[in-house]
Amino acid sequence: MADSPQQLSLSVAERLAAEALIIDVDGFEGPLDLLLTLSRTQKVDLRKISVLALAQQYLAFVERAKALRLELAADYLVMAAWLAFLKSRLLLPPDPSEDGPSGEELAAHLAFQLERLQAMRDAAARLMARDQLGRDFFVRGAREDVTRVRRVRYSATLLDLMQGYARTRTRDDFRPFVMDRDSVFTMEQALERLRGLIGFAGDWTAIASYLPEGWEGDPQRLRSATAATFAASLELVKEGQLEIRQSALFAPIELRKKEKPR
Amino acid sequence: MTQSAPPEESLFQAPPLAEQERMVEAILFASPEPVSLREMTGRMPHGCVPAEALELLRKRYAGRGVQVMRVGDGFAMRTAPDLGYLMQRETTEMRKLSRAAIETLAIIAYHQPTTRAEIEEIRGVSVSRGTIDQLLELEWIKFGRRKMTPGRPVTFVVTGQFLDHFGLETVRDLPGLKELRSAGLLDNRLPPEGMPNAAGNDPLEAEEEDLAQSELFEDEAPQT
Amino acid sequence: MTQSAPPEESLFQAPPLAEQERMVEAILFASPEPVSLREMTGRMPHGCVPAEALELLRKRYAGRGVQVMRVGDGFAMRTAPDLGYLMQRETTEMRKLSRAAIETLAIIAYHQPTTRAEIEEIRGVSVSRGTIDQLLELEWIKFGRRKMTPGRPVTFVVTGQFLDHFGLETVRDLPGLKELRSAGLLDNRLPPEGMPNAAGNDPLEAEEEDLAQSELFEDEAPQT
Repeated sequence: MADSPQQLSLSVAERLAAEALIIDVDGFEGPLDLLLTLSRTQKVDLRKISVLALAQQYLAFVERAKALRLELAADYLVMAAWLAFLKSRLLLPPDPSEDGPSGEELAAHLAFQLERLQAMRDAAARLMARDQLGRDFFVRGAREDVTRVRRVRYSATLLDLMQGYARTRTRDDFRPFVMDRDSVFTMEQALERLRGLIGFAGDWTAIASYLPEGWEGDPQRLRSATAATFAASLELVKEGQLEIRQSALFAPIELRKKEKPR
Repeated sequence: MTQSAPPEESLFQAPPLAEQERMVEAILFASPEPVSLREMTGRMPHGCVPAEALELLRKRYAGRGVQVMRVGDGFAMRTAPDLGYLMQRETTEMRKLSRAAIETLAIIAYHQPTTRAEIEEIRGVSVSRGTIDQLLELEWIKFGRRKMTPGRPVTFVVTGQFLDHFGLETVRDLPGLKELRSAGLLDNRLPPEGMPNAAGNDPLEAEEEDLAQSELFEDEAPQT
Repeated sequence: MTQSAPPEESLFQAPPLAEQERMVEAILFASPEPVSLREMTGRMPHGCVPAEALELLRKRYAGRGVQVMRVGDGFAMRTAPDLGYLMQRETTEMRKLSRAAIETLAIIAYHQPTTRAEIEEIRGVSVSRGTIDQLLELEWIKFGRRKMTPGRPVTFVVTGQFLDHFGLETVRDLPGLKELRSAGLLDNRLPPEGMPNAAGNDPLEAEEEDLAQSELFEDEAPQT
């Protein structure tokens, strides 16, 4: 590969360092980290860094990586493209028709970024150099349990109180333990009904046909009526007035009047 | 482990006793278990005499909130036994009063003095012992005078704490049914019986109530 | 409901200051975590002024083997750092933090509250989820308030545990903070347009993070 004049100006040691950088490309934490490392070869205060020289170093680095057919991650290439652009801006006289930040502004920001990254690294190092808990200073070794006493406090507001009172005063009527009987068909009712009907039940008839009228619609009422009628029919079987059968599991239950033994 | 006076010992200057005391202090503090003198010696620089430092430390902590105690053949730092009560962290939990309790309380407030049977009649369900106990415990209700009716049942009245809690000066400040209604808290329906007003304007009850009331004010006076 | 200053309070004489100092001593001694003045007040008898007692206590422990340290808005007793060498036995093996994690932690500490995008801006690389997770797991960082910028990104701040671990009273005591600030290195200078942004701000990722965030925000509220 042909060294550019730029490279020729580098000392052998710097070139060796640059080679090492390329071999080590995986060790860098992104292009900014690489730039920071490159900037060290300038051996100056980061504030006095030559961004132009740095851009050239970086571009040379990328060129060499390409020559060595090293795969560089996309962000390194993006940075290279941008630095090439920055370089041209810094070298060419400013074009008044072009808006956007000037080359100097861009360079200043890059220098700021590098300085800031370096500052954060130093800060991190200083932080880690501090005395640390569990290494240099310690908490009390023995555990002393702080018992938790849980106190319950009850809260109620005046509004709660008034609503509570209003509730008690507007209840329909005071019926302790009164069930809503609207949809309950009692066994007494069923018995009465069945007694009246069995006289006509000469043949096996499904129990469903004995249900009272108007109880089939609402499932709750249907359930109640069916249960009551079934219970009543068992009662009548016991009394010897009815016969009951079910031909198969889940088949309809059928009733018929029991013939009086002659 | 047993470094019975190694010869180098004399080569090093042992740290001053005050420094040794600091060391013993730190070791005892950080160790989860009691530490024996022998172990201290092993951990401290050569030439240290932990027994002496420990004695200083014990004296230093005498009567403090933390004490150096002998535990088995070791030493440990412990909080002073008389301060054990500080080692409780109280957490206060706010809980809403149950609906039954609120209603019972409301009935007592509006109808006091009132008996359990009356509360049950108004609420339409029996009042559990727990509900009454809870309200008594909260000191929001207390026993009033017995009713002059057959069986002389006990009555309940609300307390000064109750008034405090609800920010009332007297139970008469409780809004009446009419106000509840206009506030939209009540259906536009008249209650089945009389007693439409806050402090139950039942003339029969009025006298008794006054009695209860004065009672209430008596022991309410000292607090506030 | 709000029983501010119950009347009984004034009836009790607050314990003498020396006794209060013992109490603070016992409380701090017993608690591995820093204890706030507020919690001390809650645990001590009525009328105690822990701040004053604490000041006495801090003076008493100055230069001792155990010290009273301020950590965030709490106080804790810790062994003196210069005696750490005596405590090899208690040393806890710490997982080595990666360089990325250390830098990320420093950036959060010095720039807090800071967003992931800002961390990435400073480091010039994207921050892996694992790095943040590791710091969260160590409880050295936590979620802060959302930034009032477009997208309302979540922020990270350091925790009390972080301060405790590094023996810092507050984040203001971070080494070199003042110098960094006056050098303008903590300013949030936005890059000029067109500059390559290291962190490809994947909108998908941002959304995912948002979800995680809303959960975390709830219990974050009380912290100030």
